[in-house]
Amino acid sequence: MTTTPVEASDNKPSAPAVPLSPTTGEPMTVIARRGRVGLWLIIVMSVSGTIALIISYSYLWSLNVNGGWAPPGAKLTANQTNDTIGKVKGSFAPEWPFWAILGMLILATVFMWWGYRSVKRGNQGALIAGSTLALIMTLATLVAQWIQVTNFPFGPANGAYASAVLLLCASNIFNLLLLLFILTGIMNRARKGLISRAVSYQAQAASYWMVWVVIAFLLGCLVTTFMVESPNVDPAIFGGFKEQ
Amino acid sequence: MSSVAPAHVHSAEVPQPAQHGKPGGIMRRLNFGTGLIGGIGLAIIAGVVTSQFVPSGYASPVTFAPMEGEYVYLAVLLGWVIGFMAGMGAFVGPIRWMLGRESTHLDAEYMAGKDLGRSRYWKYTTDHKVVGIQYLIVTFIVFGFGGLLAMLIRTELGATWTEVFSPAFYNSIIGTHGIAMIIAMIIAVSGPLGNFIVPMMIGARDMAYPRLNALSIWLLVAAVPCLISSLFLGGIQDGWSAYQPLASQAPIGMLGYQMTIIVFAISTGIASVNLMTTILTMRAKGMSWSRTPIFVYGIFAASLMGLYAFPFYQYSQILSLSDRVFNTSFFNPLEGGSVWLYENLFWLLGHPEVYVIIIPTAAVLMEILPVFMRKPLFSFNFAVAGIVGVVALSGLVWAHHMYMTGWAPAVNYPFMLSTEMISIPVGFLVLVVIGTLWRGTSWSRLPLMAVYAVVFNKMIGGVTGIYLSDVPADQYFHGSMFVVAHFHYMLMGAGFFGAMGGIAFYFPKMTGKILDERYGSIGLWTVFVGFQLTFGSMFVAGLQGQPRRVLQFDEQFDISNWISTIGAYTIGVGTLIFLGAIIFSWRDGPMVSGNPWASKSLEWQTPTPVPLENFAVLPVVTERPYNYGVPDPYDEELRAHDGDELESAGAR
Amino acid sequence: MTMTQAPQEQPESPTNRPPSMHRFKNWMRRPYARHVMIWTVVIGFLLLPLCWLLLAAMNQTGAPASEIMQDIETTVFVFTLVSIPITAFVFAVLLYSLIGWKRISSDEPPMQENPAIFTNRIGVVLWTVVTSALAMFLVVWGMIELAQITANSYGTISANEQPGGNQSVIVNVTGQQWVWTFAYPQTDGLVSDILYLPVDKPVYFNVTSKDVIHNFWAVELGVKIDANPGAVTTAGVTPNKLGTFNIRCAELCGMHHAYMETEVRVVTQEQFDSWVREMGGRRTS
Amino acid sequence: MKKFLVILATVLAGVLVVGGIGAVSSISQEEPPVLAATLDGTTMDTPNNGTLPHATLDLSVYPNSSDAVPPPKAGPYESAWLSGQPFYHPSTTIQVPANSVVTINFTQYDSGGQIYNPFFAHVHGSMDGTMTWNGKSVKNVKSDSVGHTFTVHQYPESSQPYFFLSVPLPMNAANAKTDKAGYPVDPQKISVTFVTGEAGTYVWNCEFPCGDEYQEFGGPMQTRGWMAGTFEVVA
Repeated sequence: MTTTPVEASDNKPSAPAVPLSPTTGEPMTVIARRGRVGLWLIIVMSVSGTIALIISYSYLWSLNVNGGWAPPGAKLTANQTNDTIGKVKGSFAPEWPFWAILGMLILATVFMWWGYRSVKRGNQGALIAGSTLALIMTLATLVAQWIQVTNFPFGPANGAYASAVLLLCASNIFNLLLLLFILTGIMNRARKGLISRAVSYQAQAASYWMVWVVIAFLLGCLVTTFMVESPNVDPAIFGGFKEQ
Repeated sequence: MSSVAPAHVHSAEVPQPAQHGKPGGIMRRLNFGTGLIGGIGLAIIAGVVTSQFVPSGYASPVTFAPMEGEYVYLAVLLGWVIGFMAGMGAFVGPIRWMLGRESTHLDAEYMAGKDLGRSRYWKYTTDHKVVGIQYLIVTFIVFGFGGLLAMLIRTELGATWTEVFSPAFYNSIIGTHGIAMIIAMIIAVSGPLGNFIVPMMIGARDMAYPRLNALSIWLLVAAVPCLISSLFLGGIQDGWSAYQPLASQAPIGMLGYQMTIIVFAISTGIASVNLMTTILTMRAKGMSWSRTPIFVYGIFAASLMGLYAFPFYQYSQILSLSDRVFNTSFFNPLEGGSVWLYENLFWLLGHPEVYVIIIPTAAVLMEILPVFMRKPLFSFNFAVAGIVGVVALSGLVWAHHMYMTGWAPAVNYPFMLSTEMISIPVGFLVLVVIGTLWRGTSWSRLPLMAVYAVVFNKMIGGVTGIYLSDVPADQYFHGSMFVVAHFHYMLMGAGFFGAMGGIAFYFPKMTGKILDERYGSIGLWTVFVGFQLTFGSMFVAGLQGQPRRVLQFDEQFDISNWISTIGAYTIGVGTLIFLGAIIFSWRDGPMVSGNPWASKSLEWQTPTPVPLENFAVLPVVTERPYNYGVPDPYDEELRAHDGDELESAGAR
Repeated sequence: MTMTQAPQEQPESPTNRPPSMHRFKNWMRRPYARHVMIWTVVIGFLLLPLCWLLLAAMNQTGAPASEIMQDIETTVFVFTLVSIPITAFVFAVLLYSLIGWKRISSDEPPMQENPAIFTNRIGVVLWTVVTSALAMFLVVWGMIELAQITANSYGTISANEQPGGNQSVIVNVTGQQWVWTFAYPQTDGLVSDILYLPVDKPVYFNVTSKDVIHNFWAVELGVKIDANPGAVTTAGVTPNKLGTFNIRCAELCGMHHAYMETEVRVVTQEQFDSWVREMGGRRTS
Repeated sequence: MKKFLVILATVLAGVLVVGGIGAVSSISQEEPPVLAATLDGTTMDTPNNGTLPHATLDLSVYPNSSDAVPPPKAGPYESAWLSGQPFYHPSTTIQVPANSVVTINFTQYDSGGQIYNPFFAHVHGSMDGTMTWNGKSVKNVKSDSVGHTFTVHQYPESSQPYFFLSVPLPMNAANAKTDKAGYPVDPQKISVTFVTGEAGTYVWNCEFPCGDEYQEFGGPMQTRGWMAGTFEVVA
């Protein structure tokens, strides 16, 4: 493969119509394209993880091994071979908090999108306002999520449903913490003018990422709303055989 | 920020943000030493604090297990990872970004290790060449660790008359050997060569995300001690697959495994994103997909598979961890958990991961072949088609590891179909190799010899693979030594030999020295002979019906196990010879020119040692790769189809 | 395989294009083509004994002792036979490129360049067709054999519709760290640590585990199924050979996994009945 | 020449490292000392093997170690997290003479409960299918009142005779009167008599869930020297 010494176009000393990256000297458009590709790939990775969670939830829901899906208070079909667990409280979690949390996150996403849209039209202040509002809203969502987790009518040791729901909430909390970090960064950079009409790809990336997080939350809401009672009413009994 | 003088980057005037302090800022003070201090310090603090909070002798209400050790070990592991990364300076970049402080060109140059000499290998360096070397060293370490355990395993199995180790310890060394070797083989090619070579191969100055590049390698470094430490705390007594619920019976060493996998999965995911973005967006001008070398395709495919597959593995371990620590019941059948859930999650990674290992190796071989045969790669499109086919099918075959679990007997039919379909794209790759060998005068150097070894092993591994892909035959072979022999032929026979070839091939570019031909070859062929002995006779043991992961067995298996052990020791010696050759050549081998193999591809056009940003001027690609060779003389004779002069010409 | 060096770069006029058979003859005139073909045949015949050696290794301890094991062995035999040609050809090319075509071992890069064969339509198509055909054959064969084995092992019959009574034996296999126990529900709760089976009579296994995953492997009978906690898996077999065979655990199950072995004793119906009577005093429950 | 030396040094270093680590880890985890059944000179008639010499062996099961009863030393690290777990005393590496009648006297100090598999609440493989529990001869104990079991099973060598022995050791009541070390003052005394065949090596373990982790089958249940060991029949 031969190489001809031609000055490649990505670093012509031309007048920077688009600003250049201070570190590598490439035009910000190139950096932005790179950033978009990377964002999509990271979203692919996150999708895989979320799917793993959803698979776990629905698989356990469909099997109801040893009748252990439902929290004890909700339904006592199983022959509880292991009574060492203190099963004091127990029932399925109410659905509405999931949707409420989803709604709050959607609101935050809308704020962020509004900021991004307006900075593309050159309205720097709107981006600062939007990202700040989104940040506050995300914080509120985190608090709400925490309240929900602490008020579940079951503990982690109360069967498969409890485990699956709690882990969904844990991944939500992780996502929200990540969002807090991202939005703080966006807010600061917007204030410093590092995100401007010319260079707005980071705001764009944050907005798209928030959309994906909303979708992840939505998946959680769907399974926790429409997959509650296990369809398997005659589950396998641990360690024993059916009567012939 | 226009007040600051603009920097000149590749003859471009670049306005700079304000420079805070010296270039690099706090990174000037951080290196591996501070990483160790931070890691160990935070680990100790976390451990002590946790042991204060947990009431001594506190046992889990569910399993009666004494939980203090678990909590302390978990805290220590977390403290180690976080503290180490903090000490390395992994959090400096993100925090700067969050505070909105742009780094300048000088910062970037410092981070890339400009004029830092040797010490840049011990820092959070963003230069892809440094990261490549670091990956190489880590690969050696992990591989050596796994190999050591392999020797112990074969010692136990060779001493058929006694138990050299206690059964529990034996189980823990097979598990640790398994996962250590899997990690080593996953990074063996994609790590060193993927990071060092790929950017040069596509004519880029660095990776797309240099900081993420450094993050991936140092996360890997942080993961290794977690794995090794587990061996001293009861170990991984469950095989590398750590099937639940057996894994939840293991001692606290299990936490080390789970933490290793969680961290390693993050590291691999980041590296995959980085490599894929680099390949997608930073190929040189004129390097269309048809002009992209096959190795780039291989790395891209491996990264893609790692990207979508590793999260499943990671989550399987996260669920196990929460089962262990928080008494959740994902895998505890008493409380509604399912063992099949773990198997599915695990093998959703488990099979793509095999191709994550094999595809880059095969791609390296296809890079090596044309150079040493002085011949174009035979049917480039078929090579690409093969890789694409493997990637497409890799996600659809996981359940062939679960034929005998009875989780859904009906799906054995479709999974048998998809699994045996994979032999077609793999066959493409074989065709490309033998087509390139066809009518070539081979320049017999070490890398090419590795190619022969790999193709031989891969044929055996592939053919035995079709027995296992077939449910009726698998009903006998599943869980027997036959399986062990098969995947060693695939992963080690292709992965390890391919890595040897690839490292020998790129050694001049990476170190400026040439790998000693004589002793390198001796090492390679010693390993090859030992390999055939070890795993050839392991096939026999499997056919006779020896289950895997046993330390005592009927004496009908004795002979084949003795042969295996002798072969394993041979492999060990051969590997050490190869390692010795590397050490010697690296320290004081002869210097060589930038392109000792007279290769035509882009990475060899750079000077050696490679300057900081590879290319002063970015190259423009005007040809397809592998334009070696001369017009085929036989074409003429075909046109004048006259048989007699063929004899004379045919002798060539 | 990569047959003729067809000049697809500059297509000729159809008039002077030789017929394909003639071109094949031309091609076979080339020494290396002949040699590779000959070597392929030779290596193929050298590999041929494997078909029987594999079975010999599998039959060391008295297999096959059932229809299922017979099917398995047939499959192994056929797969070996089918995969020999391709393997032999690849090995032949490897060997010939090491020995047959010229080999240079200078330290300097060789100046001599080789024919630039970028691709070869006929060879590629031929290879694809052959390998795909082989793969297809293997799939079809596997499907048929699998269906047959499923039928022979009564895999489709779930635990509660297995025929009890006299025409079959039902065995509830319990895997447990690290002992197998076999319960005979037809015999009023008789449980044993050794599996006794009457010859030539359908046997239905219901397999489960009391703790971790085990794998119930009756080696010479060709029965293998996981014993999963919290699930009952079914298998079956009709032993057709008297004798004592091995039962092993084929899934790592903890410290004494290696020692989780027992025997299956296939006896005549009379011996089986008398064994049941003799064990009658050893009732559980 | 220098090349060769470097290579040689590498190989030797590697071999030394592997050998050293192997040796250390092998020595550091040898089995507990052998506990052999002593022939007491008497003979005993057996139903189908005629008259054979008779040997006896004493084993105790303690719920936890104390000053009076030191914990077993097994492996380099086990005892760290197995303290407070039940174990067989004085050793788990058991040797009995071949072709003889062996009587093992168990003293069981531990409490107990429900066993998973009632099969192991029965005596298997003893001379007449019974054992002696506090003086009276029984075939089984209630499956909800088992303390431990002593279950010897096959070693994967087809050349040696099949051997299976399982003895349930009944539990002490939770409210049993205990001495100052915390052990019941009148523990359960079980003795079982069985006939050994030709020489062979076997393993034994407890089948009652008395460990920790999942199904209480981790910890001591999976550690030689505590609730599992080897059982050798020597000629």
